Amino acid sequence: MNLLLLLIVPLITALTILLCRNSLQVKWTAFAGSVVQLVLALVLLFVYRAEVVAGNAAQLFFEQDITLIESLNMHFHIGVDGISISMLLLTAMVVVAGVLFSWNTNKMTKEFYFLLILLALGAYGFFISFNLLVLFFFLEISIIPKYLLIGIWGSGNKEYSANKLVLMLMMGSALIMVGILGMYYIGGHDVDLMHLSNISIPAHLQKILFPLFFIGFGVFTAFFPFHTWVPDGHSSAPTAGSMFLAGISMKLGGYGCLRVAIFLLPEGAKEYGQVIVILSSIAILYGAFVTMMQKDLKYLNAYSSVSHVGFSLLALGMLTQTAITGALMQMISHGLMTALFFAVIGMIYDRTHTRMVNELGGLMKVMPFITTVLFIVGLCSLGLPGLSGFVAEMTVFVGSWQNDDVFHRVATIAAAMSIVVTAVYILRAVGQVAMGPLKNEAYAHLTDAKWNEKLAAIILLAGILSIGLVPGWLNDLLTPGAEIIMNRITGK
Amino acid sequence: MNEFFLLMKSELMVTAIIFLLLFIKVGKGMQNERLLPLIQLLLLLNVIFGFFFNQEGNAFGDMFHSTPMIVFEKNILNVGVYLISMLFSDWFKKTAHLAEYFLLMLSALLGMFFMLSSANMLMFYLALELASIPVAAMANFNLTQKQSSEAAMKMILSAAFSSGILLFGISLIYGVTGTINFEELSNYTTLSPLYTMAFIFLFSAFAFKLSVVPFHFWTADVYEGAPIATTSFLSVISKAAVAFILITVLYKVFQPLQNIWYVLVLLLAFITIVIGNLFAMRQQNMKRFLAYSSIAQVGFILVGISGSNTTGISSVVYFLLVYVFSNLAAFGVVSVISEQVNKESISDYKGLYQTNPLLTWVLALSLFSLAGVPPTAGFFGKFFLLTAGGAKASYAFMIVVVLNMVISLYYYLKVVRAMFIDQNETPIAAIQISAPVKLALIICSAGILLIGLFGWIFDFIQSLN
Amino acid sequence: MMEPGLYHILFISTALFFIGMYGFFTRRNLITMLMSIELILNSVNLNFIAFNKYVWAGKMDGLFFTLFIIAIAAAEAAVGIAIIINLYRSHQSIDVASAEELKY
Amino acid sequence: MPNTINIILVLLLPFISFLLLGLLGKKYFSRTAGIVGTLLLLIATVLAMHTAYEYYFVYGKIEGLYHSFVPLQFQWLKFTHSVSIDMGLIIDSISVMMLVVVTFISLMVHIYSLGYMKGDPRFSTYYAFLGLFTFSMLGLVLAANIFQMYIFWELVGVSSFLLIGYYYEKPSAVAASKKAFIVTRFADFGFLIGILVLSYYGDTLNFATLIERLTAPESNEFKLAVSSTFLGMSALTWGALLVFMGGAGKSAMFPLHIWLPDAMEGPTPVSALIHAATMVVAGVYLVARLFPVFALSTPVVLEGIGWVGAVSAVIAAIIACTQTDIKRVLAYSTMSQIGFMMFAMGVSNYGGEEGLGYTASLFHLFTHALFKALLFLGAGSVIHFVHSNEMSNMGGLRKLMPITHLTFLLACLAIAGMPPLAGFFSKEEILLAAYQHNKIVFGIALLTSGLTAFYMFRLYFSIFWNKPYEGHSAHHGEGGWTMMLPLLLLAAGAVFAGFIPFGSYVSSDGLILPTAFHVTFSIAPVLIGLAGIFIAMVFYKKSTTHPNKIAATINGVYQAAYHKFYVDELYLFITKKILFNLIGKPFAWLDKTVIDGIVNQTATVTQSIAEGIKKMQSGKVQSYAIYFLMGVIALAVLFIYIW
Repeated sequence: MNLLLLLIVPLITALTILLCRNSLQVKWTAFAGSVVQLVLALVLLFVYRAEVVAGNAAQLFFEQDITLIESLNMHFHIGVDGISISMLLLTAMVVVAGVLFSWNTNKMTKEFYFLLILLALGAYGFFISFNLLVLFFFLEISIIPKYLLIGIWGSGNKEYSANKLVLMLMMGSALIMVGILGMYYIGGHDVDLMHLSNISIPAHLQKILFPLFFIGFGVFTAFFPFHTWVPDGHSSAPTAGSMFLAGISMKLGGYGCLRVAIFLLPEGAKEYGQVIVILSSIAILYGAFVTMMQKDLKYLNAYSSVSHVGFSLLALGMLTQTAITGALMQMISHGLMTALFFAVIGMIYDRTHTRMVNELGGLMKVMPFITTVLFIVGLCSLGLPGLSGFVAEMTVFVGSWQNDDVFHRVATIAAAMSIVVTAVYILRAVGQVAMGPLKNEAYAHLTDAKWNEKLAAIILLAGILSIGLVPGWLNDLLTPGAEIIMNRITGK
Repeated sequence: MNEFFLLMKSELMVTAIIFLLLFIKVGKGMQNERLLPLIQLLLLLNVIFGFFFNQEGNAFGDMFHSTPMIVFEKNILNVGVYLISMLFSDWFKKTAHLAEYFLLMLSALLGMFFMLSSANMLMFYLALELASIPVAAMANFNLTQKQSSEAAMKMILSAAFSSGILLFGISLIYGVTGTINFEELSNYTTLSPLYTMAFIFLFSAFAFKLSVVPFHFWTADVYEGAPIATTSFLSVISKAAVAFILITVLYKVFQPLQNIWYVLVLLLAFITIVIGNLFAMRQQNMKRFLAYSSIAQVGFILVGISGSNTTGISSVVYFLLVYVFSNLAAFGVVSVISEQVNKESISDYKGLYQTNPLLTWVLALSLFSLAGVPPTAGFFGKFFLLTAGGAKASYAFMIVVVLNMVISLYYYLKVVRAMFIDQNETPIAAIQISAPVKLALIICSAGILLIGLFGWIFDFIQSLN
Repeated sequence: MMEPGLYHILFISTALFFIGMYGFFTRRNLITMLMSIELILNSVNLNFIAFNKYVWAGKMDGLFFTLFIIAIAAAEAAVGIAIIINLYRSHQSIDVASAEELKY
Repeated sequence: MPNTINIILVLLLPFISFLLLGLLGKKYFSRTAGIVGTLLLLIATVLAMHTAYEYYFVYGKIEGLYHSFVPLQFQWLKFTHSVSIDMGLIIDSISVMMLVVVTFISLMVHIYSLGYMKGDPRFSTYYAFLGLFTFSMLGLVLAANIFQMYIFWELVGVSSFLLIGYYYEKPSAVAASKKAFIVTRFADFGFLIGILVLSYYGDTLNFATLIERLTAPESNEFKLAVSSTFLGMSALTWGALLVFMGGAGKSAMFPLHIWLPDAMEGPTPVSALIHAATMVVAGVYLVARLFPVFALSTPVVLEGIGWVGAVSAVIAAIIACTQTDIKRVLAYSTMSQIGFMMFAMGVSNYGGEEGLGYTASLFHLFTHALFKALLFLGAGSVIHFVHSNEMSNMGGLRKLMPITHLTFLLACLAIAGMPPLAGFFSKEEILLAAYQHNKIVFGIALLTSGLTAFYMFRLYFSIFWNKPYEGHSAHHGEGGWTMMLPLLLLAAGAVFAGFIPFGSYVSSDGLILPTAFHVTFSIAPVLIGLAGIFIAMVFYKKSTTHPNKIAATINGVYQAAYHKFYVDELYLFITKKILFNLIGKPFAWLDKTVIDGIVNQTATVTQSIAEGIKKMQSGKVQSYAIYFLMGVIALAVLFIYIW
């Protein structure tokens, strides 16, 4: 299967959108494009499975290597392994859902969907590219659309949030850029990931480069204490924007942390592993407690994202294979879950025009579907078995427990403690919003979800459940990649 | 004989056009409406011709020499001038002395060509003056505006001052080495304090022309006061020319002093980027804003130069190629707006997207390109500069430089935000864009978008040296 | 009476250079500033001549350079004065302090 | 060999009913949901009975030893090469016994609810939730893998959350459901860590292997687990302790019991199902499941379990004497009875005669399920009749609802341990075990059983005797046969279950445990019980002022007991004051001001620097030239002299 399709489809979609006449055409084009992309991703998954079953033990599948710049030895090197496929699936699902959820956008529709698709394009490119320059290129492509999405279609203190978000992300990518330049000269004028993963980088350089990469990508994935863009950005963004931010762009960071920082610089990872563990277990508890104090649903979900993403970073810091698998699972699960959560918040906001927990109540009566989804998402985020959150978190815990020293154990326990706090804030929020007597008689005649919202919610729920009920497939998908990374860490 | 002509073809072309214009001028003259298209046509021919019959070699007793790279650089300048002639048609149409203006501009261009080809201090000095004095006159071209003449005054005085410094340096060099020929100078390897001092005098003159901090102060004032056509000519064409020749001077002539000038360049690059950004942050006038931002850009060029390898050369050339398109596009939009509704302040741009989507997109693109955000070519330009610089510079330095990219993004976004996000009940009315301007803007945007994606362009430049 | 040597001349030229600088920094009148620049250029001329005569007698580059400098200086002065005249038209003064509205 | 299909069906039928009613209920089963659910569960019950019969009488016992079978096991999630979650079904004496209990009680509740919940707007949803709960409970019982058990453990928690919060428009119900979920969640956190510890050292998650490895003193896993210590306790001890924490949470053991009384906000049948018969004994079941580990490897923890049980038993009994909400009384009595089971476990040993406590505990679990469910359903009828939970609104109901009265009386006698009812046998065995093992616990137990008799009859008399009933008289009798039938069936159970020779089916080591019956020993408890009943009769048969007098005389104790010894207040203090005000608020502040502040400061600082240096651009061309010269000189100096 030709991976370029994954880039061409969004590109064509975006350009077609620019040619569309009215907003309806735009919406359908975007929808069609994203669905095609989702289908592609699924096809990719099955082709990959077929290959694996056929006994193809290659590290990368469907590789392509197009020379961009001879003299600087820059290659457009793309390929996929299980990890990137899972990420692509996540992205495709979130994109479809996002397109559907923003169906009733009527302000500058064309630009809106154009930017959405552009953002998606960046993500797709990022996940399949195995050359640092290309990777970085796609990473940065997806930044400016975020700025405009928040700035133009956002709400609340949007200019501030947009500025903060884009500047912090740019700060991160600046560090990454320096790291790439360093790699360029260390790797003998070649920044191909596979090439770099085969050379041995001197330890003292790894100690310099690792923080650059890890913090750089960490900023994208709300690595404590570089997380402050998350609450503001998410809360100001339009629904689809928040979904993309939480569901896709935070994953870019996590993926980068693993694929670039840890994979290429294992020595550095060992050096700073403990720091990461400390910071992220702080982030988990701290995020949970801060979440507990939030009144605004979007802020609540944003902070809980900080806490949840903390799990995957913690797992990355643990440097055991199970933990790494768990980290990836957590990323995917969190992506689906948070995207859906933001979607639900968006739906509620569209109807009640408030996101304040204490102004909502008893919505179960008027919008059963939405509140049910809200329930499921809430349960997923507090890690209920049968939903993706549980699988991911448990894998993380078991994986973290594998290294048997008190330090890591304590960190794990601290992290695990958050499942209680999570239960507290989720139940408070959900209970307040859905249960109890109807808060405001004006809500009495509100409508339940429309077809597009239902469809989108179902797509995401399908993802959540398919991971939660039969986690095996995801596990098989992620394990080989994690194993390769692990081998590089253990130096096998 | 033939190859002698071909060797100097660019210069001869420009000279020919100059004479043509002179004849037209001294003849019965011509209406701007008819003259301008003619000029644009001639310049277009000039651009096209520039790409054929390239010849390399020396002339005038090694005072003049030409290589493929130099020819390419000249072509970049040609393109730039052609774009200028298109972009500012509105203003050209209105101005009283169109022919003179182009006479001045083209003679400045001629000076730059000779400067690029010069292989001798004397030649270089003459070319430099030829390239700078007419610009001072061009800066004064809004004859009735106070600001314009103030700008011109500042320009000519500081230029003269800097050439005084330059000459003093050259004289000392002559005193130390007894030669003013680049070739011989590059073989002179014995370092002496006097020689170093001479070099620094010389270098600071370059820094002045490149508007490197702390020799940059004239820039902003002149840019703001001068007509936009002049400003863009200054900030794009002459800057590019000086950068090109600076590379030759540093890499070839002062090869022996490399250890010194490396540190010098790095130091100035650092100061320039930081100060340039800090000044650009609070600008409200678009022209002034672009002036300072271009100062910061120069800092990045210096980073590329500090690489002191072939990548350094080609990355700078590549960046300037991109820079021509990006910056000219920006100035083009600014001039269109200030010509039509005569507003130049960022706050006037609020809600521009509602009324003028095309202009807004072009301006946004160019700003992103200047900020170095993908997928624009500026991203690659910056990236290559840093790649070149990274060959020797330390991580700390690189981090500082790259973080400054973030600051620069901040103020570029200020404009973007004003145009796209900010609400404004009375935005600038929809503007009628004349055909040549539109064409030029489209060319620029295409350049911004495509140059980056065509990797072979960089390879081509690389292959030139 | 002794023949003045290279260093005397260099001393003079350097002095001239800095006098020119000083003039440029302190004078309020644009014309005077232009003249002080001429001083600078002339100091350079002196340098060239001196070097040519005392150090590199064989190489005439210095001499030629001087000639060209004189020529260019004239051109520069011409443009400069033109601009100053224009400035006078608009500002009704050739005081440098009168043209300071472009700042910050 | 066990019939796998049957067992799978037993597990899945309730789940099917959940899916069916949950997804399509609103549309298609709004009326018939109850019937559908009940029928499905009926099948499940029959199958469960059949399985039990086959296990106990056909294949289970091989030369006198009850084996445990794992008819089905498949890998669900692989953590490492050795540690993985293998979903499986375990069939052994206790799981089969639990199968019967759960399905039977659940069936009773299903039937009862047909009448009790008639006309409820969310009828189908209610049955869907019941189905979900039954499924989770059965899954918990059948779990062959400790992590699988944890999974269903959580599911049980959430379905109980849903059922308690069934009346979601009542704020008190919402609060109660949240409280229940969060408190048990906190316990589960311990459970989880315990699992991590045990699974790490046992290097497996399957019960069989885990127990085998962690009880064999010569196995490497055991050595490692014992040798590696943390805070002075061996990893194994920690593991066992934390696992028990989970059990204590679900079984509402002191001090994690606070959720149980509030949980009575749910519909009464739900309380009967979840908070009397099934879910709350999950903790006991967990201990029983891992009993070899507790008994052989960590006797310390087992000792602790015993004490926790005893304390809970007596405290709950004391509190129960003071409550006036009949369901709360029952809730506390449940807690107290589970305390009995727990300390029975605690005073037991592994194998042979020493294992009496184990058998007794599970026996009591069995009987208690029957009569406690009966009590709750009876109370349900009463509430259904009176429309109130308060004793003060009741009295003199014996004429109005005879069947309820009769069955309720039987249940009270049973729980009070009066011969020859079920409670008598099981409790007597427990006391015997306690007597043999630990005299203090025995004393406590004796006292508690006295108290039990007292408060149960306090309840009984004040409902059915005391003052004549002055509510509007019987408008709809005792509800239809659907509500009577379960009462009668359960009553039958409460009467006859005691005669089952339990020891010959369930014992710690799988061998038959002959349960002798000592008349001499059981005199004391019976007498104490009678005493309790008598006191209750004196106080509450007629409405007298004695109780208030007594209460006044021992006011302090009474108040303390009435306010449940202020445990709730303590928790409230911890959560509200400490978690929210001392941790949450400061963190939120920290995030807004410090961390976010730093980010914003960087921006403002740069801005101010920019403002600061703008004076350099003075507009004076001469000053520019001066800067120029300065620059040149500075560079010259730098590079000539310093560099």
